[in-house]
Amino acid sequence: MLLVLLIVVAPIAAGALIFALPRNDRTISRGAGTAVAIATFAMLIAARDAQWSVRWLSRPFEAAFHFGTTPVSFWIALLLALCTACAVATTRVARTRDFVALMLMLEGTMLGLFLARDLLVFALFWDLMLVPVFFGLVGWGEHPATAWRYFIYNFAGGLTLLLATAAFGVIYGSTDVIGRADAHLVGAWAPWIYAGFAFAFLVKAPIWPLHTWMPPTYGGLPSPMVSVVSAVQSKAGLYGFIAIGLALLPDYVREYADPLMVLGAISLIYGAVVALVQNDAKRVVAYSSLSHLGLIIIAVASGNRIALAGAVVYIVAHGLFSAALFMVLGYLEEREGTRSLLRLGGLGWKNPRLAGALCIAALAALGLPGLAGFVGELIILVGVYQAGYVWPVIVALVGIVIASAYMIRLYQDLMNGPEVADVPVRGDLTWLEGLAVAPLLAALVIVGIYPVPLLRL
Amino acid sequence: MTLPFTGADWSAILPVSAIAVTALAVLIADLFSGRNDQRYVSIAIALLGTIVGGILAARQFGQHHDAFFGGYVVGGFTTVFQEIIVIATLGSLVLYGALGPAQRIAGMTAIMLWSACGAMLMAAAANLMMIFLGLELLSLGLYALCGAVDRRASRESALKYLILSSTATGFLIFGSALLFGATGSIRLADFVNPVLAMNPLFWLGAGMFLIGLVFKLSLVPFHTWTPDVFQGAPLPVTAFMSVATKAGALAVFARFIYAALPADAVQGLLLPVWIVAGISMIAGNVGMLAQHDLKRLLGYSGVAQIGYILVALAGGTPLGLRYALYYLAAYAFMNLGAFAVAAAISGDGEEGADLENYRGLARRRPWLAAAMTVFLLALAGLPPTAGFLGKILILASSVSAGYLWLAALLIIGTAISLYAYAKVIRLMYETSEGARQALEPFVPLAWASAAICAVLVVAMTFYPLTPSNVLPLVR
Amino acid sequence: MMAVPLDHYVALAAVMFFIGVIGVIVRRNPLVMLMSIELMFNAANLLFIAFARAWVQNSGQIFAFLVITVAAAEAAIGLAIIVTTFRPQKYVDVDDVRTLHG
Amino acid sequence: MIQFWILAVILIASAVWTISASKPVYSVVALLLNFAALAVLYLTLSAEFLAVIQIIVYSGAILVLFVFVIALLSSGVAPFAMGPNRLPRIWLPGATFVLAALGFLVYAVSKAVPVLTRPAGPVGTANVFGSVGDFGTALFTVQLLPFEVTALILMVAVIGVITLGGEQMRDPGARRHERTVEREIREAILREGEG
Amino acid sequence: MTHHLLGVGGTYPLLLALWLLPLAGAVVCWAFGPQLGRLAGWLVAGLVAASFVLAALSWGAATQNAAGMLGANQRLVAWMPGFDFGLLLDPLSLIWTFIITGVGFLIVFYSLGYMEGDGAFARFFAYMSFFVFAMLTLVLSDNFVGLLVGWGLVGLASYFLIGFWFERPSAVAAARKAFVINVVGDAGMMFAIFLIFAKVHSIGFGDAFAAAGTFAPALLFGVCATLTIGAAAKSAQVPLHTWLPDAMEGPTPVSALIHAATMVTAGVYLVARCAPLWNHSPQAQLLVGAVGGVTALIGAVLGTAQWDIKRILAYSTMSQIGYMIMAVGVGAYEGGISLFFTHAFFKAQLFLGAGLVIHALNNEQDVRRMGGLWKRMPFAFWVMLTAVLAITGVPPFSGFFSKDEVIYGDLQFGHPALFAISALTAGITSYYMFRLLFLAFLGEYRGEVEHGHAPGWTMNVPVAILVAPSVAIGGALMSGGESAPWARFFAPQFGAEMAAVAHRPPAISEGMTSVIVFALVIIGFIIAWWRYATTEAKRDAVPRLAGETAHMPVVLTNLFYVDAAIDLVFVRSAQFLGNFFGRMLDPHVLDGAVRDVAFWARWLGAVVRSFQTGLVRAYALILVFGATSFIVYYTFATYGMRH
Repeated sequence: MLLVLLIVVAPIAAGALIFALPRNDRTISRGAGTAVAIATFAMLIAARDAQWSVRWLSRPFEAAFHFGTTPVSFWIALLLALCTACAVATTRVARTRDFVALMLMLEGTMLGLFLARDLLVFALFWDLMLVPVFFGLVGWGEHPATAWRYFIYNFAGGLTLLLATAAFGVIYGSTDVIGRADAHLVGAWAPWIYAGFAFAFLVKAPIWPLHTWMPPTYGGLPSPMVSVVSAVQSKAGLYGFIAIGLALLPDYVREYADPLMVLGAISLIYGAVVALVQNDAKRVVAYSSLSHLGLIIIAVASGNRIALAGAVVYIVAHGLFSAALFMVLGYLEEREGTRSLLRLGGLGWKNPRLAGALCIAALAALGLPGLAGFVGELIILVGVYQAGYVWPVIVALVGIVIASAYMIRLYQDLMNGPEVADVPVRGDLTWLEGLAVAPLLAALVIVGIYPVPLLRL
Repeated sequence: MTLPFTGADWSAILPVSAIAVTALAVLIADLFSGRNDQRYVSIAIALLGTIVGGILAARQFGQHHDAFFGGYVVGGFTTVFQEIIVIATLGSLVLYGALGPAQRIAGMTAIMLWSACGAMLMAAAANLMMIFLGLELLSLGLYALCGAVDRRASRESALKYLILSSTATGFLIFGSALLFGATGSIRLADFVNPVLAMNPLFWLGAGMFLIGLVFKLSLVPFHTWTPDVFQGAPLPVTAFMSVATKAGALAVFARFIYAALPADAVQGLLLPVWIVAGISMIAGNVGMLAQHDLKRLLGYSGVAQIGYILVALAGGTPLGLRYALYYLAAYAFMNLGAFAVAAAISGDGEEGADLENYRGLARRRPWLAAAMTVFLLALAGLPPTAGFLGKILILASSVSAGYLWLAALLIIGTAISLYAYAKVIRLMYETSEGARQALEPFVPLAWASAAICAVLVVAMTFYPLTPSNVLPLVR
Repeated sequence: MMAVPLDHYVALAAVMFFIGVIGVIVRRNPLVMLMSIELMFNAANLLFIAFARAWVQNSGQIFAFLVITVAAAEAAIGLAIIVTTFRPQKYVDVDDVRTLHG
Repeated sequence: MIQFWILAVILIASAVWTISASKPVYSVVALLLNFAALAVLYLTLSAEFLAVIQIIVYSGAILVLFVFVIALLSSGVAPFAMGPNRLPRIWLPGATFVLAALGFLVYAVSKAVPVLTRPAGPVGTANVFGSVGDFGTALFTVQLLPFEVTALILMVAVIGVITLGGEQMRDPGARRHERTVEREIREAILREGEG
Repeated sequence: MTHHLLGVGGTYPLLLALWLLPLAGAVVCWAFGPQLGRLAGWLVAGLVAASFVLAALSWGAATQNAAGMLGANQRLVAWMPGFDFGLLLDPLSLIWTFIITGVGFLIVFYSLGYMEGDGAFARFFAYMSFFVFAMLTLVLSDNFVGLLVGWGLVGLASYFLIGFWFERPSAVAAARKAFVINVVGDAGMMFAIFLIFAKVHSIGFGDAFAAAGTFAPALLFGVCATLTIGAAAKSAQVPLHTWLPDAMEGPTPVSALIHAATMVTAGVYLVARCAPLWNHSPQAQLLVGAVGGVTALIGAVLGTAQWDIKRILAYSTMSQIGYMIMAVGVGAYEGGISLFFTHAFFKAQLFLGAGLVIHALNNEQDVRRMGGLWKRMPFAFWVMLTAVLAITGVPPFSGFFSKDEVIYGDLQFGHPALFAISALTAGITSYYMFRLLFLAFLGEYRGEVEHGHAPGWTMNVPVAILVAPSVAIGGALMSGGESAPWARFFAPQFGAEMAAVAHRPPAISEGMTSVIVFALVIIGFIIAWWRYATTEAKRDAVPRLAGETAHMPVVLTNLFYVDAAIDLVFVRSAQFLGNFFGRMLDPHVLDGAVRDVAFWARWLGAVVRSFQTGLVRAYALILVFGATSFIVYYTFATYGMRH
């Protein structure tokens, strides 16, 4: 079904076309970008079970441009389309046209990644999706070193992924394997192949100690892009673990579950305690991501079905709330010119909508029961415990407690307390901004109450 | 006395002859054309003749004939390499426009065509004599081309290239002599003899022969000339050299290892080459790190890229050759494209390759910057370019051949290279104040070349042409 | 007939080649460097001719003939390059030619 | 046998003289001697034609070209004085290694020669082997293509020299001025003691 | 058996409405607060009252015992196998629902006056309404996860309301503390859920309780212990009690509703709800009983050293909840619940009375700056007096009956040590409550406020209504032992368990314990009188109080160092780690190599560049070096081939 291909190609093509608009255009590109993202959302729903495939290579191994969602990637792709639509709608950066084009290309490349049913296509889009972010960091970032760090770390991961993909293809004979139940690889090479994949995935997630690219990247990117990157791009690694690690190399995920779990647990606590003392609002969220993704890694490592179901919910939940958090923090930064927790305070009085949006997102992030984050955490840990891992559960619970501390601190330091005199308060969320954040928040509530579709793996 | 050759022999050398004659036509036409239009007349004739040569060469694809007693082998292998050389020639000829109006280019054009003939002869050569002559025809032309422009750097590059290349050629001839001494024959086909695998003279001869080749391939430590010559030589010449020389030398190398080596000797004989290929992948990419001149940077880049290609050959598997060819073709397009952009930027050809000129290019000439980005991404091996697929194929080949350490070095080298390429990309998209404001002139030929190369570099990813019947024709 | 053993010729050629290589790396006068390269070529030629005699194969002689021809062409181009490079210079010294480096 | 040793000594001595002569003209003379001795050696190896060619082409044409260039360069600039030696001292050990290894190479190559298995072909041809007739037949039949390619090579040499020299011959006025400026700059740089 | 609106056969159709009405109020107030104005308060009050009415109507459905299932069920949603959500209204949740909606309504009504003129009037009622909804979720849930959802949401509501005046840094800090400590409890409960789910593959109460007997003792103890963490955090039990006194930063009605009557008793509810689990684990019972007893004592002791009227009440709350926890812990469920029931009334009354005082004195809360108020506000005095009599357990006030049941329960279920603690605590309670009363209402006024706010009728009426139950409800419901209405009401729910664990009759009879406790209460009263209400004491009140402040034992002023210990062990160490990781490890170690990537690139590049000297001889040398390396290799590689 060609629609599937269109889902991938349309955003990229649209991104290229947007360059044809006048250089200083803002509204048309923003509107068109949002429309395209919404269209991909609709197309995704329409093409949920569809697939599209055409042969690419037949030697040294079979490869195909094979696209189609898997039960897991469907939700991540929907999340991506939603986040992109929301983020693009309120983009207000310099050179808006170029930025929106980049955002669409980012969406397209990531859709390609998540819709890929072929390992080689997966690897292709894996590297490809770095490029828009690199340009985002170059063109709009805060510090040049950030772009390097992002690129070098992720590209290093991309290279091991490449090597592993090549080795997989050579040994298995085909890379057209994602989403196929019968494709397992075993043998002397398989652990090394798994190691190559795992390194890439761990960098991307990121997981301690490969995470140091992430805080500056999340801090430096303009918030529309970082909301998409943190919400979806970081999930590529986790999706990789689920769709490649567990599906194609299950023996080795199981065999090396303990180290993975240790890394996940370290990330979980490490991210949490560092988030506790960060004074840059975006960095708080960045380190909280490290912590949250550590939990998902624990879920993946446990290999338990319930934990995996929970991981899918949490992947979506984390995407929703981190996107919402970064968007709201972005609005805040646009208004106040700073995002330092030390300089801001007391914004809640004059900006109830801003405060409310931040509040819901932060509560979801700290796992408040009734919101999506809680569902994910709970089901993951139920599964992990059921799989017989006790200490990771305890670590995760400690992490949840610390999460409540840093998220509450984030919210309170910005919104509560006496108003700070030297930072001007420049108005509450506009209706457009509210409209842009609302779907994310609504989704958080809906998933928090009724996660059933996400749990059907 | 009747000549012992049939029509098939003569038609075998038709493509090369066509291009050689075109060179004469360029020189003759130059005598009759005025001062203002001479460059376009030269380029037009040369392009036309090269295209004809390319078409003639393409018609030989699928044939197989050992012409001139094995001196000139017609076949798929030859054709693919010759086509790549033709493409390199075309891609370089169009850049002559960038040399500035004062330069008389007829002589240069003719010499480049003859050099191309030399490279094509190397691609077809199946005896030591033809290899040597092809190499010398190519090299002599390049000595002259490097120094053809009245600039210090140009003269200097010619001198360095002359001395170093001649030294290396000395090794090659000495090696050829030893091979001849060990076998009593100059035909590569006669080398496939198990007895020779145990002959030390053969090994030494092959070793010294390979020294001459790896010099042309500019692998570390035989690469020292590359950056200097790339930087100093006129831009079209650098472009030509970066692809055609390497294609020719690679053809010889591939034919040597696939068709000439006794099977038992392959592993041990070629080990030094794989080692220097491995070193090249690291050192070449490291060398790019702190460069300020695009041509020089691409010189180092080429050192590493050839290393990648050799990794594909390392297994000695039939598929490895195909992947090497694929990557070579891709490399041809990305390199020619990059040089086309460089030509469009430097305009009058006066030291225009300084990377400072690329600062903020995306604001002034977004399409040029986009094309350059594609080429740099391809060189770095990032999708959606042929460089990405090429690397995958090379990795697959080396993994299946068991040369995992080469694959690992390739990965490390690529990681290093990324920084250097990304630095240029970042420079182009930077928005700082220091960037120059003047708009680069519109150079139709260079732009067209860049556009075609960019499209091809991307298209090759999705529609990879790996000719399936190359290998049977090597022997 | 072969009164002189073949390895004598080989050794002689190798020594000449060796001297040629030394000449290239120790001399700073480009003309002498070029002459050293000619020495290397001639060493190879000697080898070709000796082997041709040993194998009774005239392709070795023809190879040597072609090497001589090519050496002539190369000398012509090389000398032209040296002239154009060094005529503006004060010294005929390859160490003086080093604007391209790094 | 005895003539081989005499020739070998002459060859090596003249080769050493070539690379060690203080003036290029001496090098040319040494090289001439070398080539002459080689020609004699070729005669002993049944390569009469090549011996002739060696004298005519090498000694007669190439070396004359060298002498001509020496004269050309001497007329314009300071005669063959050297600038400062810029090769860093760190290269000394490297060069020592290379020399040692090259000596090793000589040893290795000469020791590598195996007992040749003579081809079974008619030895009788040895009588004419190397003669002009034998040589010419081969050159114009079996090896015709290489011979034709040399034509291209010579053509490239001719056009290449023209191309290399062409720029200098045009517009001498500007050229001279340029050269003056450049020389002044270079001398200033040399006075500073660095390049 | 006919189906009708009030539901029979295990259903109650209005249950959803009962549960969701307050949520609707919250949403409406939150969304349209500014437009609604004062109406917001009335709306919430009305909705809560409607909930109360629905709760009352559910009596029949909740108490029926149809087909072996007690109460009324309502299925909601199923996430996945084992994750079935639903509502359950049985006698236990009905009692809580009554208090939540009933007392809740009174307090919301009271707030109409108390919050008059506040800038965020509607927001306050949104939060209150949300709290009621959350608390109903907690008590109506028929499974552990639903319970946990309610548990978390009441924590959130409590957080919002403690930090309601969020321009005050102290309120912000108190809210943060309350929230984080409550999350600790949530985490404990989550762990319990994991244990249970791994065992029974279901989150439903019914499945878990039915299988309680099959749990291994250690596992069951683990479940109960982790549930205890949840209960302790929510009910301010030692050592997770420190948030409760700070929580008094919230408006007084909030303190009355959430931090006295309802939310903090969730721990009691939890233990009572999980009675089948505890009944199978004597160690767990002992644990919970001990936690409750210690908390009761510590709360009471700390209550004697406070000067802030609300903090005294907060420690009193903590102490009283300690009683309840202890009671339900040891197995005296009826007793614990009865104390919860009566405590809800008299503690709400105390807080609302204190609220009258605070309101009247322009937010003055320090009892040292009160005094003689009975003349200025006699209504408040009488309200407070009856409530104090109730809390100290003076017969025939309601507290007497419930406290009697609790204290006697300790003996009945075989915990004499706990009996001793609770009896002693009763005496201390008497001391600090009368101290509060005497300091605030007797003697001369020691403050500066001459004309404070006069409370309106909306504030007085609810307080007056509360007097009735706090005076009489104990006698009405709980007197009469086994045949009391209270005992009969809970018989279907706890009767079996009580009979099962009931030990032989204790050495001291129930009447005797009452006498002992009452004697201790009298002693407490006398000490309080002697210290604060004699003529000299009243005359020299100002210097004596200053002296008492100065000579307060350091341990008490530092609240037994619990706060400091938590701060040091958890907060400081986490911050230290965070700083170490974030400012040392991350940038300087983990990121070290990449941090200076430009530097390394230049350095590496320079290494290669150093070979490119530009000297052709050097190049030739390198070339020949490579060539000789090749040849050396080939020589050695062919060494074995020589003849």
